[in-house]
Amino acid sequence: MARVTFREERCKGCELCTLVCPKGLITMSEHINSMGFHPATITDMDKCNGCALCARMCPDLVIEVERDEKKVV
Amino acid sequence: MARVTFREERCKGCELCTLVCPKGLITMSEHINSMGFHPATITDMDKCNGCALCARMCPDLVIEVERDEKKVV
Amino acid sequence: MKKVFTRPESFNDIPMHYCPGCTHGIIHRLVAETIDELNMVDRAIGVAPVGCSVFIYNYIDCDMYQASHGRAPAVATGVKRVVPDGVVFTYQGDGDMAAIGTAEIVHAAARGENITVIFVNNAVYAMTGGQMAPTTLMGQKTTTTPHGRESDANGYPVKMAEMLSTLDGSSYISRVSVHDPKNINKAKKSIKKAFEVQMENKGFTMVEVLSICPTNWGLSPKESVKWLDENMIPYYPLGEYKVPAEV
Amino acid sequence: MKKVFTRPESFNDIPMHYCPGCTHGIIHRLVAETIDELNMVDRAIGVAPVGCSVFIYNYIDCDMYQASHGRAPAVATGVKRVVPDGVVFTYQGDGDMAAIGTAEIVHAAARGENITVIFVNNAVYAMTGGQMAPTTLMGQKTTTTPHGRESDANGYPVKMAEMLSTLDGSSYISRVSVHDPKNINKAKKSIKKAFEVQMENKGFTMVEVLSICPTNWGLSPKESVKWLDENMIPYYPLGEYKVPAEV
Amino acid sequence: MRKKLSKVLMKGNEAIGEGAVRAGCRYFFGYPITPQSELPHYLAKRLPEENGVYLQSESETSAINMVYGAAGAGSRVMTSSSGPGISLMQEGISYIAGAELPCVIVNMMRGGPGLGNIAPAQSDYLQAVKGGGHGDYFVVCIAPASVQEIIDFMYDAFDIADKYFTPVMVLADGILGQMMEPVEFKENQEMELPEKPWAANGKRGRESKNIINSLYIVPEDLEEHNFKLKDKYSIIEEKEQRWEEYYTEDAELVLTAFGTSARVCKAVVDKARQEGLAVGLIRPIMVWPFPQKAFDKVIHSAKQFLTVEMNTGQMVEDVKLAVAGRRPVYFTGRPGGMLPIANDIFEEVKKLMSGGAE
Amino acid sequence: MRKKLSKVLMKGNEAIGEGAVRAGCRYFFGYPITPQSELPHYLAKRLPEENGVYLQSESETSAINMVYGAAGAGSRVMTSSSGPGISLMQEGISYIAGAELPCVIVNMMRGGPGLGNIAPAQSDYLQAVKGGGHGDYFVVCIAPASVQEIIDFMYDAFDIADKYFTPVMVLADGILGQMMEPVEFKENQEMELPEKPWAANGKRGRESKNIINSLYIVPEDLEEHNFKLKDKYSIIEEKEQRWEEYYTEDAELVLTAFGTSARVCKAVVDKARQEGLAVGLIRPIMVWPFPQKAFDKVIHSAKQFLTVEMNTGQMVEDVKLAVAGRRPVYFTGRPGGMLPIANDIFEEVKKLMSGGAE
Amino acid sequence: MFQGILIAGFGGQGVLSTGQLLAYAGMLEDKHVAWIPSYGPEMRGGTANCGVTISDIPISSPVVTEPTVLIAMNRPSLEKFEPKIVQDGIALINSSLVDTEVQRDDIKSVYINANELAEEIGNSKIANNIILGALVEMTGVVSGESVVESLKKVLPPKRHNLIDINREALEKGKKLAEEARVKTAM
Amino acid sequence: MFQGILIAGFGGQGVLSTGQLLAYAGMLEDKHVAWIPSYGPEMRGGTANCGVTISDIPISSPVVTEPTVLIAMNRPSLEKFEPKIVQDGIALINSSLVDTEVQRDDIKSVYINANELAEEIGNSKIANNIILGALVEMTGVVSGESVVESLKKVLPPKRHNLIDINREALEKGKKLAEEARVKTAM
Ligand SMILES: Cc1ncc(C[n+]2csc(CCOP(=O)(O)OP(=O)(O)O)c2C)c(N)n1
Ligand SMILES: Cc1ncc(C[n+]2csc(CCOP(=O)(O)OP(=O)(O)O)c2C)c(N)n1
Ligand code: SF4
Ligand code: SF4
Ligand code: SF4
Ligand code: SF4
Repeated sequence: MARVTFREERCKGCELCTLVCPKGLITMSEHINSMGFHPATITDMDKCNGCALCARMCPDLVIEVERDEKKVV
Repeated sequence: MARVTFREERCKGCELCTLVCPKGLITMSEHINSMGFHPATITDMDKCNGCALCARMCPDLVIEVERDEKKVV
Repeated sequence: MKKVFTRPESFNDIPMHYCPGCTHGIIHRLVAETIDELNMVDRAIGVAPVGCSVFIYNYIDCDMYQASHGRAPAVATGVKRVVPDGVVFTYQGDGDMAAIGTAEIVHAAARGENITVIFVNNAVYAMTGGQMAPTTLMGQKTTTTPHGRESDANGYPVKMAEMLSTLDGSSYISRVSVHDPKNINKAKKSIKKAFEVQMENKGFTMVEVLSICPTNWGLSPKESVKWLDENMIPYYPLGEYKVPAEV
Repeated sequence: MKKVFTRPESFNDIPMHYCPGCTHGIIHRLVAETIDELNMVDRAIGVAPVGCSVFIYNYIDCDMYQASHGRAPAVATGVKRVVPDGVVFTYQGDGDMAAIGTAEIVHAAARGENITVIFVNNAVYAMTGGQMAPTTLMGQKTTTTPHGRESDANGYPVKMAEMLSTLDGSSYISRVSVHDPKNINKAKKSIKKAFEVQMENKGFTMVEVLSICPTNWGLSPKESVKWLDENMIPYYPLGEYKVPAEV
Repeated sequence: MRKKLSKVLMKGNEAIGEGAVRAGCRYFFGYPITPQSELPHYLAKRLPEENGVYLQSESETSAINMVYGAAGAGSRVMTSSSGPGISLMQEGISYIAGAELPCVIVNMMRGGPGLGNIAPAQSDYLQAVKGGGHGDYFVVCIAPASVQEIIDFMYDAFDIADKYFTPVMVLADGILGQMMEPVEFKENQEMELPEKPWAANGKRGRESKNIINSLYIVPEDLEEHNFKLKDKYSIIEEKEQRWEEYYTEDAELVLTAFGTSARVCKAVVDKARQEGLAVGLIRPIMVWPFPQKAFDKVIHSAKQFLTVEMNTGQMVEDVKLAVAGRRPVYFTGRPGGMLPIANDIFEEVKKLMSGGAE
Repeated sequence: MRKKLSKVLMKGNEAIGEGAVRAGCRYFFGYPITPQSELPHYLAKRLPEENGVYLQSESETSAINMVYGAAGAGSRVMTSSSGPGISLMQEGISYIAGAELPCVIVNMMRGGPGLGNIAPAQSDYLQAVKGGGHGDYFVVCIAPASVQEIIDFMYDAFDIADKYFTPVMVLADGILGQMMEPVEFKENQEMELPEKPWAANGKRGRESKNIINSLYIVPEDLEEHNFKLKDKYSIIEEKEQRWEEYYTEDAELVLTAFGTSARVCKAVVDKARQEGLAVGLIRPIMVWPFPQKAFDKVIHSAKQFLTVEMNTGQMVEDVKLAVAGRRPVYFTGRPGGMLPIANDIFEEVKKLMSGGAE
Repeated sequence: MFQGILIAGFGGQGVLSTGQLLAYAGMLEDKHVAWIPSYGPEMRGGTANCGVTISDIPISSPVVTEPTVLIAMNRPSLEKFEPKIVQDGIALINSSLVDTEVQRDDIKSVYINANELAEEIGNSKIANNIILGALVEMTGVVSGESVVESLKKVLPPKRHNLIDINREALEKGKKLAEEARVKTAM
Repeated sequence: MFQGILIAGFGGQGVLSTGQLLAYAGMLEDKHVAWIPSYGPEMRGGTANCGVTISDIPISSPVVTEPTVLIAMNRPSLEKFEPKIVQDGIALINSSLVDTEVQRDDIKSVYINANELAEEIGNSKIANNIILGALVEMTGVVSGESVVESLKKVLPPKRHNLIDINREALEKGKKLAEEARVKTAM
């Protein structure tokens, strides 16, 4: 079990995270944030395996990832 | 037959020419020139083969070398 | 649940001024992660360049200098000579380091100055509006090469990692990229190694990091990472160019 | 009888200001001989450095510039861009070119600027009183390395020929010496080749010439040529480092 | 050349570029810096159209030395930068002045000292007019105040450079570079550029070689050279003072300002005149040579002077020197990229005119 | 430390080195140039004896930036050069002033402009005191006139730098560097160097990090910083004026000169007094801040001023500003490495005193 | 006639080019015009603004420190510049990105949710021109035709296909201004 | 007592160190002294000169523009500086390298073929000190003992073996000056 959280107001809508999620879980929201960007969001949290590739790719530290202890490799 | 001429007033007495003359013909004069240096001179012009190594080595173009036409290689 | 990814401790929690997708942010983070892991935030002293990354002094939580354009290696030298047990690094762009700062970087390397240089190569002068950099690729269009870089007028791109490797004073030199997570991991390892070599007083260390500039490349961030992969890496091969004997 | 050695036509008949035995004089002469042989005194434009050889502008009978310290390659670039059919050369010492002028020489080479650089490496700053140069050998005593050059304080000598050869814009790069007639002949050939490559617009050319400085080495001229042979050549190997395809 | 347009909306930076090209400049060497980047962008496109050369140097130090080479070779040549970059050129400018070469240097001023910021300022006045480099020399220094003036003055800049064998600086605050105004171009005459027999561009049959040089190793020779330069500067000081007078005939309070500050001051004068206050403006167009004559001319009616600058007080020294203690000279300024505000200056003016100063 | 010597014959350049070491300076970064080379030679030997660092940089540009780093790290640090090299440092000096770092910069002046020559001159006065770099800033500027003064003033230079967070320049003509005079050293007290909690030398438990910086991207912030600097400069101008008066009490003609020119002028004053002429000398010891107070003090008796410099007229502007039109100010100078000759000046003095000027 | 117009927002919102368009239109009508930009160090996302002066007589000072009209494209711009507007001046607010209201009551304020309207019309990039349409309607500083004419000069030929949609945006703004009935007499 | 002494010659002739020796001797006698060198860009062979001021009272100007004594070690030096010597001043000429004569008759001139004499004594490097010996004898500006004392301070210990030969040179110069009977009263 894993959880990704997006700090929406920091997202600049660059879409790099969408590029690297191996499961294609991340999409851009319809709405805009206070900076005028469409922020990234995760569609199906259940499918997330907590690989954190999205977070590592995000230049703006928008994404935090948590994962079940046992799954840690 | 060859002739070396030293332009004495230009000689700085560095002795580099003496180092390279294959026949050891060049020595330094006793007297000093107007710049206060002991100028180089040739002891035995007859032995000179006009190789011009001294002239090529001299940093101050003190030496001119002439040689019999026929000896030109 | 356990956090598997979160902000490094030595990375201040403030928004960064970079354009959307700009990988300067990733590279900053890798430096901060290294500072955390080597437990050296108290000894680390950073020198910021003039360029888009000038404000790195606000983002990383160690003592910092803002250096004049290109002179970060000289500033770092001054610092390191006064604080020999400090872990001193510069962070410089390709205009800053490979153009105006050429003499300073060459001689910091020649002196074997015990500093670490993070050299961000994005193939343009970004902050000033996308002019040609020494690292701009042949044919690349910039605001000062409107028809693409041509060798007659502008010569050839400079390969800093290769050039600095010829100097006896340089100790660890590598080139990495941050255009995908795999390369980000490698970049991280290399940056860490560079700092470790510095901490063992083995001489000058530099990591060249290929980075994107969507704004001045006129591409989206997604297109940019692809462009980097397809165009920059062939000209700027990744890898370790110089490694000290026993590291 | 026929003159087998006399002053080159393009070499002015005035006494030179150099110290006894200083090989700057020989190198000047080789440049003048080349100008004569390539019949280009009317197209040749020289740029003098700041250093002992600053007065070369008085000695060689072509148009000349006196450049600010280290910037001769930039001055030469300005000239060459305005006078593309000129044969433009700089004459620079190791302080001038390998220290303060590092950025200028690297980027003239990177640009593939069609100029010829005669780089006189005498392992010291001579004109200012024998201070350490970037090219000073390890252990060599100078007025600013009273106990000999040490790597901790001063790093390692810079090998310019090797470094500039890594740049794509450089075309012909060699290192020669003038400490005996055999090497003088080779030096002459190399200088001539460099000019020829320039005249064919093949890019940046440089000949590094090892030279003696008896005054600041504290040796007689005779001892100096020996010292060069035994100490400099092992560290600075002679030879052609880069040659364009069909020359 | 491009076809003549009746009126074009143009950025100041681009106007410098176009003005230079029209004045016969075919060579530009420079290094990017805000707020002048549009100038290199413009010339990178424009110069090749005229078979000219745009070359981006590796630094400002290098740029000014390329200019030295290109000027020595006889071309009309220009470089451009802002504060930090201009500082890096000081050695080179000193060499150019010493070797008496003509060229044009643009300083699009920003906030300082140090990295400062990229906002418009007039912080480099003293550097420009007092000789920021070493040695006894001056640089002719033109300060335009509108985009149209930029176009017009570029001709003068190159002509004066050639006439007096001297570097000419175009000293503008960043606003001028960034702003757009409509400009008109003169009919494009064929330029007659002066012959330069002294240029070192290859002997090509010339009797004797040409040498471009600033080294005079014998003190007697350098002294002679210094005095020769000084004489030249005296002639320039006599002949090339230039200024604009704006309602000065009867002005009791004379504002002095250049560039954008002067534009703001004009608004102040307008306002003052509307309210019946005898306020005028001397706007130096040349800041070196400084328009001493303008001050001598107004001194009969002027009771006091107020200098307005975008800095903490630099030109005010020259105003004091020009006024030479005859009247009080006051100063007000906004440094750091801030702009003087017409209303604030007007308040200051009213205070001064009611005798309330200091 | 070396054992105390009662009197030592020392070159000025070496005295700068020894004076600096005694003032607690442990770091020197510099690039060779005539006529100051004996200073690096001396320190290359001397600093390692004190566990200090002598580092020869690849250029003056680099040297001043190393100074920036070392000063920011809290050390007492110095660099040194002459004309061309000082020009190359202007950007760096502006950064140091902007970041408010203390350091000492020596300019051993030679002939200019350009490469000029290596003979002694006072050709960089305006550059030194008017801000040769970009932006609104000043550099405190001390002008010694003897080798003993060099030793004494080095303490002051470093103290003032630390006290006001400012670069201090030692402005000397080449003669001072080259000449030898006997000097006495003060007893070697243990120096108490000031704490520098602002230094960026690693946090080491400090609550918050230190940043050395001159960038203020928001114009409002830079304006505030500029005004803060201006306030500091006003305090320095008020508190740190320094000069020597030589027979000025009743002087009708007041000579003004600094450094070696002042030494020559003293001989002129001696001669004039011997002949009964009321001639005196104001010798600015600080040339920035300029000793305005000295001029206000002598204005009651002074009928005219004569400024003597080894250039074509630079400090004379500051004399004019100080005199502010109250009396005529004349100038005489020898540029290019030539020395003013006491007899010549004396002739000038006699002419002026008999009303024969200009 | 004298207008000093300040257009302020994020970098990348196109405030600078909108100002240029306006200045160009003024020039076409043979008015005196000046355009002055101001922006931060960020290439994207920072603040940016420009001042446009349009006048019947020569412009003394081209610097707009006291705007007669403010276009605020985001919240920080409104906060920063609202106090500087002249009495009886105009504030045009992009309410898509500004969720606060004007505090002063001595100026006229119009709120336009330009981003949403632009997307409705079919191109998010024309938000500025909706507001520009309102400005033209309210001030009469230039005619709507001149703005369209300028578009033709400013846009490169290959993008002339965008002219129609821009015209639509200007019309939309004009209509909104009429509706708001805050036309200034001038 | 005031002497402004100018010592001039080629670089490499040791004129600078001779001047230093003299200044040092003055300092040992607690006089006020100053030494100022001047040289060209050449490391060897160019012109070089130095001025030495020795005085009982503090030295106003240390610059020797009008020497009381000139030592001319080569011909250009004599030509350049002869006109500057004060009236009744002294010119000491190294006639080994100067083949011209002094033109002025308002100064005292002494010719010493110092190079030859030095080689006679056995070391060509002591030529200067022969002339220095004459100067000391003629002016009394310092005592001969002080000069020898200075030598001990100036020479590094390992070269103290040279002191004797230098003393001999000074003596030689003194004798020559006596012979020339041109001792100035002072
Ligand atoms: C002396 C000087 N010259 C020029 C500039 C202007 N300038 C600021 S950043 C920059 C280049 C930045 O390019 P780069 O180093 O590649 O960094 P990037 O912005 O691409 O990250 C330049 C030329 C300056 N501030 N100072
Ligand atoms: C900007 C500047 N810095 C320093 C100097 C002083 N300077 C003159 S020549 C020189 C070094 C010369 O050494 P090198 O280039 O090796 O030539 P060499 O004299 O050995 O032939 C220096 C540092 C100068 N003239 N200008
Ligand atoms: S953690 Fe991995 S799987 Fe989950 S959203 Fe991020 S990239 Fe996708
Ligand atoms: S990578 Fe970061 S900034 Fe970019 S879209 Fe994803 S969350 Fe947003
Ligand atoms: S301009 Fe380029 S390098 Fe600079 S912040 Fe934007 S994307 Fe990054
Ligand atoms: S100092 Fe050295 S390099 Fe210079 S002229 Fe003398 S021997 Fe030659």
